[in-house]
Amino acid sequence: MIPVLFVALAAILVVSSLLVILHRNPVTSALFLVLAFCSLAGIYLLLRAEFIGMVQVIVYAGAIMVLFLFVIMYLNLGHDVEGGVAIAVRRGVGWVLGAVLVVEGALLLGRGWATGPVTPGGATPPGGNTQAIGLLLYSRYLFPFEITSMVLLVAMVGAIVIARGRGPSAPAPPAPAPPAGAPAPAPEERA
Amino acid sequence: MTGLWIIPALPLAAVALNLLLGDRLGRRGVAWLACGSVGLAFAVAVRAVFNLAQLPADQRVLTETVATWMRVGDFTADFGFLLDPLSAVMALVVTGVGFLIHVYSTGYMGHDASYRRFFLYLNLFMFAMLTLVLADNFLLLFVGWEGVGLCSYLLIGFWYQRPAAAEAGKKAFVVNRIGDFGFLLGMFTLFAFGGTLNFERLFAAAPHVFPYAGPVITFAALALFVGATGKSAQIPLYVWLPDAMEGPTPVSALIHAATMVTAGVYMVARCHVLFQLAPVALETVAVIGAATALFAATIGLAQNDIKRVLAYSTVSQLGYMFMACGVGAFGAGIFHLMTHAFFKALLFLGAGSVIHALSDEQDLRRMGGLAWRLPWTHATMLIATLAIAGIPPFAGFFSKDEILAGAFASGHRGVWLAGVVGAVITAFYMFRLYILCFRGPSRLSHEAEHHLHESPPSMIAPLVALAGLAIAGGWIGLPMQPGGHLLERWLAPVFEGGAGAAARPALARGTEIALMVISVAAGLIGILVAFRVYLDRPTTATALATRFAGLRRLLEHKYWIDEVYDAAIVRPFAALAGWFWRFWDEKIVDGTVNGVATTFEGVSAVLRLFQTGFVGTYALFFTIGVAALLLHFLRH
Amino acid sequence: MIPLPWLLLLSAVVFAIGVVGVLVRRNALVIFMSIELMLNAANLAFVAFASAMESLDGQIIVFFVMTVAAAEVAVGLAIIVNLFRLRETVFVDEINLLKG
Amino acid sequence: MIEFPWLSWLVFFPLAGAVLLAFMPADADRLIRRWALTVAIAEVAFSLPLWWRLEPVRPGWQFAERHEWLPGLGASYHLGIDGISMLLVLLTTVLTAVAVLGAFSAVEKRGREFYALLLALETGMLGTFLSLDLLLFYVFWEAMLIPMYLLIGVWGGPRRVYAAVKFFLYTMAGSVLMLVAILWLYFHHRAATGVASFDLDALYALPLPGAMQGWLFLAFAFAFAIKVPMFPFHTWLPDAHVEAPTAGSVILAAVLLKMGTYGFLRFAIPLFPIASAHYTPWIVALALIGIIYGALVAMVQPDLKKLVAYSSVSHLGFCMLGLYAMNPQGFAGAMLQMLNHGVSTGALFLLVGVIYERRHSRLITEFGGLWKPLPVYASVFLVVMLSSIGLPGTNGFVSEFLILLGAFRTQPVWAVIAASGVILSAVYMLWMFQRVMFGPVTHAENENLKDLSLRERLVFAPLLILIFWMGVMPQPFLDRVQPALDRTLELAAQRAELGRRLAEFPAPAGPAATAAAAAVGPPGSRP
Amino acid sequence: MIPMPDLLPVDGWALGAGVALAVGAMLLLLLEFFPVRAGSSRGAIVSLLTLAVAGAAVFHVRDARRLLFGGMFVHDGFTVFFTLLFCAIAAVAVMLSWDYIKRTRINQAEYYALLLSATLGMVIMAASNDLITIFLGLELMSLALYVLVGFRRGQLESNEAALKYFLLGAFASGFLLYGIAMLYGATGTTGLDAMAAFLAGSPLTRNPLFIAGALLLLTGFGFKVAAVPFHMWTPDAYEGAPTSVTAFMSAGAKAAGFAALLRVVLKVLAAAHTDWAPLLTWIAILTMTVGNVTALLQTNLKRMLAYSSIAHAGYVLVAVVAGGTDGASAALFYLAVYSFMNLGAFGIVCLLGKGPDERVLLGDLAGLGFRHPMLGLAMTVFMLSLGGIPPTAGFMGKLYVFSVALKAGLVPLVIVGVLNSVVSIFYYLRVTIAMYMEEPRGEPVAIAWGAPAALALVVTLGLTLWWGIAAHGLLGLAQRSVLGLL
Repeated sequence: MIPVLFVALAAILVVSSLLVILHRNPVTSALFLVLAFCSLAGIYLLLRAEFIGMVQVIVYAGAIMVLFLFVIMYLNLGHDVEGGVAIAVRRGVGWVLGAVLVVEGALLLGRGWATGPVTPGGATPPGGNTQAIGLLLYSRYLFPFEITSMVLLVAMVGAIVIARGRGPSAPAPPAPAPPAGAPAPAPEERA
Repeated sequence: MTGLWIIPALPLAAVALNLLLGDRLGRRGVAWLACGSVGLAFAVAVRAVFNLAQLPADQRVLTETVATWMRVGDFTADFGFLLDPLSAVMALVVTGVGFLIHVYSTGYMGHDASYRRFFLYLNLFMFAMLTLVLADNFLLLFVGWEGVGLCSYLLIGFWYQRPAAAEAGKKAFVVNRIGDFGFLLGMFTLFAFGGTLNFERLFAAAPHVFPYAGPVITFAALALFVGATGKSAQIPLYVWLPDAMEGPTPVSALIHAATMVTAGVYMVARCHVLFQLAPVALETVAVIGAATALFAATIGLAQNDIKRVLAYSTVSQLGYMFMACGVGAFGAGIFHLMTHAFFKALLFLGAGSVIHALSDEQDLRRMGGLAWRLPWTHATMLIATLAIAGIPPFAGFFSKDEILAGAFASGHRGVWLAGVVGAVITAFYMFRLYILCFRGPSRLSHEAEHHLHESPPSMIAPLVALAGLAIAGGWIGLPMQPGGHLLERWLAPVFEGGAGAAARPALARGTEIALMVISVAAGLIGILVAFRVYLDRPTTATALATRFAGLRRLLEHKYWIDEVYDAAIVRPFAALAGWFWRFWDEKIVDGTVNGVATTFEGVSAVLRLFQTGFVGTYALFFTIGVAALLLHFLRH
Repeated sequence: MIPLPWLLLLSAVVFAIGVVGVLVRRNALVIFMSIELMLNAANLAFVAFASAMESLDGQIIVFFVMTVAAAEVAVGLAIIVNLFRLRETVFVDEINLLKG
Repeated sequence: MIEFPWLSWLVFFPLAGAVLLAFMPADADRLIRRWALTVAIAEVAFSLPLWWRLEPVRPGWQFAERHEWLPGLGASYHLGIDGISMLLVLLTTVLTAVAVLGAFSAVEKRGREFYALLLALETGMLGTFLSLDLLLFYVFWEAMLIPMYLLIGVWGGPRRVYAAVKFFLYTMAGSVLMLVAILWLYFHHRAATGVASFDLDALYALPLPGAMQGWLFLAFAFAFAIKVPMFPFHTWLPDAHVEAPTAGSVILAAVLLKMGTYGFLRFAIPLFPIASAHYTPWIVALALIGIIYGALVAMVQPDLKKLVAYSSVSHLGFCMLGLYAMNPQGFAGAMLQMLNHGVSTGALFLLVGVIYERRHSRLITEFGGLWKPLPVYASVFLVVMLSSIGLPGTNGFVSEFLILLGAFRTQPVWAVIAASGVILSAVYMLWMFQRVMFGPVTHAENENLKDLSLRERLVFAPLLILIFWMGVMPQPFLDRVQPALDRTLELAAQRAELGRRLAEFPAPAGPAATAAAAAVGPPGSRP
Repeated sequence: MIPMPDLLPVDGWALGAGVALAVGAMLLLLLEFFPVRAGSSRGAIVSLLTLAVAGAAVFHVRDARRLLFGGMFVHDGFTVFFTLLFCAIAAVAVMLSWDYIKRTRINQAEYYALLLSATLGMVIMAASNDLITIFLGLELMSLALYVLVGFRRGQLESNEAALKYFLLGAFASGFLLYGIAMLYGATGTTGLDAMAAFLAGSPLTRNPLFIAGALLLLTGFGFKVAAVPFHMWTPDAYEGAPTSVTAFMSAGAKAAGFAALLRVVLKVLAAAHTDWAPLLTWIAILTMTVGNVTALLQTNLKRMLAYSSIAHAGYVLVAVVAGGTDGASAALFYLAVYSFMNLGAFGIVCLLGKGPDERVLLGDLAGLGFRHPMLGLAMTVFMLSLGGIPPTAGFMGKLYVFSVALKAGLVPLVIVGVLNSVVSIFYYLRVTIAMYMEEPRGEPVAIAWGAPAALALVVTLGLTLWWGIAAHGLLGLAQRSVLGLL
């Protein structure tokens, strides 16, 4: 059962991923990305990583993709116009490189590999996956957890700084660069 | 202390004073300083020679080491002076003739703006020349050797505003340098194998160090002789001397007739020990000398510039001296050197007097009939001409006869014959000069006629003095005395040490007389023909000239030797130099250097093309990088 | 259990698709989405390894990665929005003021 | 009692002077000039007692100073002097003073910076000659490039930037490989003895097998050959000289080029005697080519400075020949040639500078008949020229003679070829002199040129004195330098012997040696 | 349940830097509740104080060795060295920003908050002993930098730079993360010590998972330090960013990248050094050569310095290739030296910027050397130092790097390196040519000398010269700092 499910989910994942990068319409791409994330969440569940599966749905498929869609809508983007020799060349090279990477990875792994040590039962602790993760997060992973908070803070601040409306320092978009001989900033601003 | 150093120091002091006091000296002061220093040097030299003569014959060597010049490892060179009979003769000739010419110059250069500079150079020359003759080692000799070359350069180019003079000065220096190249190599060889450059020590050691006729000594002797050919204007390096006539005439007299050009002869004579160890070299000296004597004489036949005729005659006479040395008659060579100094200086000074009188006219074709209008000059010139033609009892006869006798005696019949023929030609062209200048109708330009005047006493007095010497100077070499003549005996201590000295065969008295007759006859024939051609039937000259037009042109153009040298050496070198610079240096060597820079800039420009500004490109290269790294590990 | 190689292969394929997406697309937003695909491929690998080794560490790492991804998205989208405001384009091949 | 750090004082006094200069008002021209001259002359005064105080015969370094510098690396601040460096130090101080005085009227703008750089350059040069620690030597060697580069680049002629950059890059390209060799030597020393040291004495004491010397020598030789400069690494020189301001040319010719030959004498030959001997034919061949080639190319130069520059190539070829004669005469000759070339070529550049100031041209064709308006100038020029072509009685003769003599004793053919350079030097110099000084005045503007001023006469006076002094009485110089030269020869011979013995009975190679041996080859080639 | 280890007082100091930086950043944001006038320097002052406190805290316990948070955070000489370095870099950057951001009208509290956050990210990268925290630290730093690069959001160049930096940075993060995943798979851990212990006990260095993982990890770090071929973002991002940010990131981000790279390489890859050395050798060669050669023809000063910073990454990589404590200490030494000379150079560019795009072309420098002698002198020293000419710190840095490489037997690499430094001299000289050898065009530019910027230049100049003459202090520090690492 599980393998069948896995194959199905994997197929959805691969196909939707492909469509993300193939489809001309960014909105469609985004929706396929949501699909891909959801199928990934399914795979996580199959791998008995319930917590991660849930978070995947909530954070990724939910929050992140909503943000994407919001931006796409906000920018009111239509179909990507993709034509011309340069793009064709780039596309060809891109696909070839992607194939090369996969083949190389496969060849490398085909040489026989091993994973690290197995800690029997480590993944199925008493009290369930989520509780165990919670405990770990606040004990062993306290330090990265704290860093994460800073990361989020920075992202927040950064997003606001960059995307906030026209502040005093933002010239009217898409204003051409002022002429070279523009007057120097007012003296009091130069301190 | 023998005080030998004072002799060269005197003119040097004059140079220094001249430089220090500058124009404050005034003309008279300059003249007094210059002549006085040389006169004093002469006096000191006479005293020194007198002292030398006091010594027993086999100890007649005065040496004095003033200071060590340089001492590096086993190499030492001193400021050391040596007075032996040979250098005594030279010192006396140099200071004596030099003094006369200094006196003469006070008159001759009387109106020149650079009066002071002239005497500065002249005194400097005296210093160098005296250093040359009094040096007790090769290196100090070389100092004088190059020093006289320098002064020669400066004095030839004295009238520097004349391009020809400047050119001639440079030519003289460069050709001399070629000779010096040989001299240097000779010195190196001698030191490398002989271990010293000191004359006495080297000559004493030479027979033990250098195997007779061995390659080393042959090389050394030949190399030294190359130096001599440069300084003494022998084939193939004689070309500078005729051009050197661009200098003021007293200079020609002093440097390019009496003293400097004989330095080569002196050097060969000084090194007779070495040359006698190298028969091949000695033979070369003889052959080159004979060839030059004959060759230069033929050129002298067709020259119209009075000084150039004299210059070629100098070359020719120097050839005689080398001829003497080459056949082992070193004493005869020195003898001729001395007499030649007298009569050739006289000839030049006389010519100078003529030129002076004719307002700087030097072309024989525009002279003539001056005999009675410049009586003193004429008389003295005639004496000198007779002397060079080898007519007894004038000085030249004795010395030239001795050379020819020496050549004959040593079995060099070819050399002897060349000498005789040369004597005929010499007599002919010298009298051609005499006739064209002093006899026959006047061909003077109106201008020259107008200013014509006999020279001032300061010029005439040296002429007279030299005329006296040109007559009597040879008498110390009166032949057929037991044990050699006076000069021979005087020089004997120097020359008898050599390996070849003993081998010199004595001539039977009859042969000697016969040779003498031949020699005199040669001179007379030349004179008579000259009179016949140029005075009695002036048309003959033109007739001959048209008849042998090709030969005449050949001689007039000096066998085109200058042109040959120019085409064979000067031009190829200049072309090579230009090619080195324009092509090799700029294109290849520097081109490579700049090419490296250009290559880098080209690569830079290409690399910049990759930096397209597109994120896609950057990601592409990123991915290619990753793929390449993976590939690297796949391969291993 | 799902064999680890299958999972790894899947992860690799998704990663490669993400890479290809970055390389072939010109829309900055789609490129960004492709990058998200790459991150998810990595996440899949983490979870797969964690599952194979019966360890929880991998899952926790995924949690952190998601946080980071969210943060990146915030900043990235802000930049893209600003880009669009300034130039009215999100096509990266129209943006090369800076080059050479 | 603490010895007064005389050498450090010597090295850094000009730098201090330069720093003070930098604080002077930029427009106080007189003050700046006077101060610069005072510093330069004071430096001469400080260095002059070395002439007497140095005991030539005493082995080892004198007035040595040694302090830890980078203890972690084993580099020390080690200064010391022997006869060789003493003469070069004096040459440097005297020529710098002369150059400063000579620049008074030539430098019209930014005089403050000019003199400051000139003095800083002096520090660099003195440091190079006095350093006994290879790292310190290298630091001075490279640091000295900066002021020279700026001197050429800022105050130079129309193509000054090209010339300055070429000078800098060319020299640097050579010296970085020397740095690699220095470091290699350092590690070898550490591996062999366990002591980390850049000290010259320590490295002198370290025997090197012949096989190891090869590329080390080449790296050193390359750096020095560029500086000398030897054919075919010489093309930076004409460019640098032509473009440099007069004082820069003077220092460049007089002192900087000597660093190359000094490097051979102090480092390349004694440190790597076996390789040195092995490459002797090549080096001598290049030196001989340089002698002839430099002279020939000089002959056809239309620009006076370029002519003098190429003549330097020729003269320095003699220097190299003397060194590689490897005998006392050759060494002594080469040493004297360094000084002589410094004096006479320095004077030549000053002379060209004098005329350039008056006419703003250096083209030979622009002149002719200068003797008439400028008799004193012409006379000085004459003397200097004679010194340059090695006329006996002037300094040039002594050194060329000794070099040729030394070369002849080693290999007569060398001397034969080199001596032909003596002819060529006369050709190009006299021809130039003829075209510039003799003949009628061909350009009207040359009629009324001013002859040497008093200041200019003062500039040339010391040089003329040196020309004659070293020509007539070279012995005081020889006495001071010969013991050191002999020791160098001896050292080279000893080290060659030790190296050969080492090759016969190889000691276990140090770790660095094996590692380095393994690493030679393209980095990716190892499995 | 993993018990929390007891925190000792020393740990408080050790963590003090991180805490101070985080608190400082937040404080800056909070202070915005109390508005000040536009030209205020409050942000800068608070930042400086924060950095001072952070530095002082770590300095206070500089000799302590602590392993915290289950071994994820390590306080050792290496950490101390880099923390101090980052604080110093940030402090110099703050001083350079002081007037610059007022002039360019980006004087906002967020600027300094982000700058401190980025510094915090760097500190974390250096102090981390776990791939996850390294990754997080890197992301923290990167996110802050993306924003800082695009801080002049009205400016096309700034935005473009941010976009490129961001897209490529995220792309690289993907590779990095995938690499961490592989390593995790191969060893079952992300902790460096555990990983090293695991590898030591098994012949697994040839494990394809491990190899692929390490390789992708290198790729990610290679991006951060701008190693070829992962360098292409550098010139664009450096050119577009506000110059003060360029200065900061060219020194700080690179040093942080190397800090993480060094820790990983020395701990994890040391056992397989021979496998990796050839690879790194080629990357080093490419990085030096491409960086230097491409810089040759640049006319924009910032862009030129960007390429130069690529080349300098190559020199540090030489030290990394040499490996061992020697290599590490050389890398540390070089990074410190490089940071200050580069900050100085960019600092001068900061001062010279004019026009809306703050662009400084080589031609704009014409005559600068004589109009502003001290500025010219400083720039000359920085350029020569970057070129590795004695007596400057750059020379000592190169000397040390090449000497350890030579000691490790990397003769060809060293030769390539020194030849590269010759090539680099060419474009560094171009700056001096412009300053001293070209006649100025147009009106002389009045340069607004702020005291903070002047102080920053004095500090960087002083250090550049001091370490060029007396490098032993820094040398000893660098050598001691890596002792505990292995």
